[in-house]
Amino acid sequence: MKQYEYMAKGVLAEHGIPIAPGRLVDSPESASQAVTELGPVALKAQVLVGGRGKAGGIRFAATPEEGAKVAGDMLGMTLKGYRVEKLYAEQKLPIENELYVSITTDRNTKKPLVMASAFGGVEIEDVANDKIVKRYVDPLVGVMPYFGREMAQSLGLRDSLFKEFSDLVVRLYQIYREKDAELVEINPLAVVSGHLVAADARLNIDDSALYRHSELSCVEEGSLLEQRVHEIGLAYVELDGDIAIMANGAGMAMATIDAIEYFGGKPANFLDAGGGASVKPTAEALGVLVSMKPKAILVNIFGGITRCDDVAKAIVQVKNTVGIPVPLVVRLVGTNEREGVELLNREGIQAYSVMADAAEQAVHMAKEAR
Amino acid sequence: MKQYEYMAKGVLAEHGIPIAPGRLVDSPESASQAVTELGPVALKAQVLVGGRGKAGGIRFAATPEEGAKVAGDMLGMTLKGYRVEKLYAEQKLPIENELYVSITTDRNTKKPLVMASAFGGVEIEDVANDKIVKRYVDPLVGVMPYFGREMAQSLGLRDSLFKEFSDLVVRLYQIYREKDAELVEINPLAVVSGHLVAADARLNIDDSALYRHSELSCVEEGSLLEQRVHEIGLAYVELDGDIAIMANGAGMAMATIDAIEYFGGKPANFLDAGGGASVKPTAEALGVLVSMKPKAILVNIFGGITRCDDVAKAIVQVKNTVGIPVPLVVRLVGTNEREGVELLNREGIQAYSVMADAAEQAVHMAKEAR
Amino acid sequence: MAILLTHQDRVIVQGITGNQGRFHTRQMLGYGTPVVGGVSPAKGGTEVEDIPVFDTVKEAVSAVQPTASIVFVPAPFAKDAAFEAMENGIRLIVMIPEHIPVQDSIDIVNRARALDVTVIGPNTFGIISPQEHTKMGIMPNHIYKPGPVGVVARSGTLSYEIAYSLTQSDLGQTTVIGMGGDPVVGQTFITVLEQFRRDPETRCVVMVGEIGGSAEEEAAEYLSTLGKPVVAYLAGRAAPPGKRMGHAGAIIERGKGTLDSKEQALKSHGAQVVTMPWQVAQAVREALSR
Amino acid sequence: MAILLTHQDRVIVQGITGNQGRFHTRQMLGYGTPVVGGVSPAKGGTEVEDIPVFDTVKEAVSAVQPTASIVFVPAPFAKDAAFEAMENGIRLIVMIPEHIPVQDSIDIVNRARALDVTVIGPNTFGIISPQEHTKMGIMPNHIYKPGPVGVVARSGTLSYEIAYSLTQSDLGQTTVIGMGGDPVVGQTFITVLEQFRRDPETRCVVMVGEIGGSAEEEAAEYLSTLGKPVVAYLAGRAAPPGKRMGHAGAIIERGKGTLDSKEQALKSHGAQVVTMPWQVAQAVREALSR
Repeated sequence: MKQYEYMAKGVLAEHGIPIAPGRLVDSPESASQAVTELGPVALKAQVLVGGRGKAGGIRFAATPEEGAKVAGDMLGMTLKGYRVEKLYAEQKLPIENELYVSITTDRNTKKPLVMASAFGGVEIEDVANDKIVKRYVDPLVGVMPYFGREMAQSLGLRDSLFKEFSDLVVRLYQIYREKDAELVEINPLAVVSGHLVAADARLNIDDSALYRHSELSCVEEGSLLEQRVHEIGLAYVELDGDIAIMANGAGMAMATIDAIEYFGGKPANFLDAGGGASVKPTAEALGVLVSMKPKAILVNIFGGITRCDDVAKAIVQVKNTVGIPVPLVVRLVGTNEREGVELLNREGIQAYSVMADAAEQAVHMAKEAR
Repeated sequence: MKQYEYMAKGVLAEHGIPIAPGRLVDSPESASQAVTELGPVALKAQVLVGGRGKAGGIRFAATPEEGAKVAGDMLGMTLKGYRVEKLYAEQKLPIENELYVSITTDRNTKKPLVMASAFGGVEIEDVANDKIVKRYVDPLVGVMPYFGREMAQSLGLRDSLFKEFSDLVVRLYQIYREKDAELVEINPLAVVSGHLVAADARLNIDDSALYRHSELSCVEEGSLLEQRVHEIGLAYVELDGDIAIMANGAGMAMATIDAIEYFGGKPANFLDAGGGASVKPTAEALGVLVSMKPKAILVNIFGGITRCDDVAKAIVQVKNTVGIPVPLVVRLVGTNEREGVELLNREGIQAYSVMADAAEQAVHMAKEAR
Repeated sequence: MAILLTHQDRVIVQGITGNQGRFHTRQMLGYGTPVVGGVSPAKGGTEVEDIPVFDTVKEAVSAVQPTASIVFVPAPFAKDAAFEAMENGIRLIVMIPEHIPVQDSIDIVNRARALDVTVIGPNTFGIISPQEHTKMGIMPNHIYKPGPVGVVARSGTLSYEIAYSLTQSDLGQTTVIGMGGDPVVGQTFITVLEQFRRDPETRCVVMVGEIGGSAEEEAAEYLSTLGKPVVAYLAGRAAPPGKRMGHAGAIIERGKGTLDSKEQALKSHGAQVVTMPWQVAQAVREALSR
Repeated sequence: MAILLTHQDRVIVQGITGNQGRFHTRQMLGYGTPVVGGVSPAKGGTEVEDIPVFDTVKEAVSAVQPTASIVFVPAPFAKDAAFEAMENGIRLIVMIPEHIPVQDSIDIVNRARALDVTVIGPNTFGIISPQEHTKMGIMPNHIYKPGPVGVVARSGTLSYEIAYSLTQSDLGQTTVIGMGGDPVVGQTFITVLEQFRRDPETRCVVMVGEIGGSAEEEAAEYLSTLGKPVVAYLAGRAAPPGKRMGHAGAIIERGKGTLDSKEQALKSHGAQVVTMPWQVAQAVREALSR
């Protein structure tokens, strides 16, 4: 779960990392008021996308009037597909220099990875590798100030910046651990009057750990449909094609999408009905697919823990309640395959046993329906 | 630094360990009020001594009137040398069983040690060794619930007590680490209606770590004189003899006391003037000794980092300001010994070079002064 | 033969009294797995499928001398269970639960390294060695058969699909192992390939990968020293960047973890890369006949 | 010869720019110690006593290849300094500061064990090897001389008193080591005695102990296998229970840590126990002439 900039900065501030004075505004009036109190500000769109600045998501206001006007322009605008609902008004900083620092989890070493660069202010992917200082953390030891000092030295920092940076890395690691962060990033980490200030921040929380972070604000990401499917507990991603897909297991769902494209079709979604799904969630998932009004639906089930007769029951149930007004292709093999196929046949639904055949047929039917 | 029972229980409660409802009372009126609100209570003297119950420091009150009367009796009483200033009024618990659990630091293994017993309610020293379950903690791993379950199993706990105990050990270890505890002890750990409740608690904090625990209440222990000397930054312990002692270094101070007893004298105190003490603290320390009005004073200095001339200057300074109206014996060897001895001789003070001679002389002079 | 898990192992089930634990204990026993005990706090003294249940791993260790443990406890308790197994001397741990916080997995995996413990998962279907009639996991029993193919996968049902197609093509398996779908798991392709290298009966290895991370790229270089043919199939060809495809690990992040870079890396080190799962069996047959 | 510290070591000073660090760097150099560098954050590039100062231990390691470090930083920063040294490959660390929180010492000492690092202290006067003209510590230089006696002490000035009395009796020392006055320190009597056992030039060992803990009792059993005579002097005979005698470790707690049990244990394992510090030299002389 991503956190908005203002939330991320709140967490930084709680952990003693300096941020500029700022506040959330949601109207021209509150923006004007913010300039009155803070002086010249940057008005920053609170959206969960990178490259916000270049896309016009950060503008400046020197006077209350200008604050109201700029806020009026920005609020409600669409930025890379996201509607701007809130702005963060932040005192304008006389930035002398921009650094970068972040902590993520490195999958290969299975360790936390601290990255820093003296060349911040741009996406870290755009920084040359030899300008990035990387250090892995031994999670049984953690991050102590010396770790930060060694990085500060590699960055060429001196004097107060040297010490402030060391201290900051320790605090950043506390956030990473205590908040179960997937990513905590300060970019740019600004130098203002010779001191470090977090000028922008990202904080992404591990979804699996949200249960122990009731203190964090809940941020919904994704389309309304995605949110709805996530609420029923299934993994779902909207794609831009016209063949709706359901499979059991994330790998199978990916492979099914791949198969649709392989035969020249366009998948409408990714939907993992779960590795051992029973009748009810399977029926709910299928209901979602129907509601998308695709050109065809492909259900691809390898019955391992999932029982084929359960899947068949779910299909029959949806057919006989909300109805399935689009071509439906079912591939059904594995546990209780015979019972499942019989159930479907009784309702006039054919079942494939080979994945390739089913995918090809789904693409064929979608083309016919166009 | 020891914490009073009510403070220790406050820390337990903050960490989710069950305690009985209770409050601090310091007058018959507030005790009466407490009984009105809590029902029958135990009134427990808040003093830093063990064996409080046997010494009459815990009494019961069933009615508000009784509460007022008992509190009136207890407040101001002296318990093992400590004046009772405050009582903790705690709802009376129908205790079914008494366990013991504590965490301390084990010096030999250099690890935290968790001890528990199904036979609580008495000092752990009085529990047979085979009735105590001991487990060391790997500090790089910490205490997870399984650790508690393994202890619970060794204690023969079942069902809800099994789970509650496991959980409690985890929380107790959090306290031990987060509060820099030397000792955290729940004794008895009572079973009330089939659930665990901390009926009494001790919490001793590592003095060296107090700087990072501004959240803890400060508790002064020791006599007023001891407190005064501790405030000037020196280690000081009152003893019951009549020969005042100053040495540099804790080991030397102990050895000096031992030497006094060896020659048949009675040391009045332990005073470590520090391994590298300069003129000012040495003079202050000597001033304290003079104020004790002993029969003799022995200053025993091995000048390593400590310079003998600094010590001599301090002695001369005290002699010429507050005065030293009792026999003074000085032993002075090591760094700048010659300069130091000369300074003393000029003031008519003899200096010994052999520790045994000085100690013997101090005992002799104290006997003469009696 | 097999890797990591054989019929000589003695398996305990942590969380044996839960629904999942009970069901899969029955399945594992049915496959022939030597399940010797279960652990479920405060349920010690009972039995599940005639298997004795203990309060703690410690107790199980002294009673039934297990060598391996499969963990079915809910995710919030998984770290505790894994440490309980490790600290009590268990040397092979299969972590079934999904949604274990990544920080917990980091702690588990790094402690396991220090103690030289093999962790499979979390969020895995487990490991099965058909010749040994032994499995620790939630995979269906009937889709495998003994044979010369080693299979290592990141994903569950997809590996079933592929293992079943191998079995139907009469290409049996030495061991099929699921590394798990989480960002941080105990094994890497390299650690598993190294096991397959040392197993004389494994004559060909199938890697089932997917988008996200760089596990496949890291493994590619190792292939040169494997000395056995590798067939790779990777899922997620059609996945858009920035979208998490079910698995917490399956996401193309800012240009990293794309299928293309993975396939290129594997190909350049000699792997036979197929584009669709149903092409795996044929590629394996060709590799074995070479 | 000597134990733990020789003239082959290359010493750095962490906290070299503080008053104590500067003073004792001069003293150590004056004694002949091969001090090769100092560390002081954000003071890198300067010099103290012509010794180069670095920002980090890491930088010092690559510039001057130290083997040992002596730590003079204030107590709240001591854990950080010790870990910095350990994680950068330093294998002998002398921790001078007193008042280091015990939890920090626990972390330092246990991590040191895992990395096979020798920690002396905290709250120690250090270690000195007279024959080697090398010391890491705050002890006065002039009270020692080379010879056959090994000295291990818990307390500083008291060990000076005893070492000086040995020196005045012409009984020189191989190495004098202070374990430190805190409840948790890196060494035990046993670990140090084991070193003295292996040093052929150490012909007699003096133990300077005190009340508190059970370090002496634990060590007693080891004496049987030491193969060298031991003279022990313990301080705190007249100390009352429950009172901390200066050292955080020197306290008789609820019947434990009394002088009597310590002396009994040592005597029963063959140690010559003397009651006053001035009796040590004579006992050593007798032990050596036997």
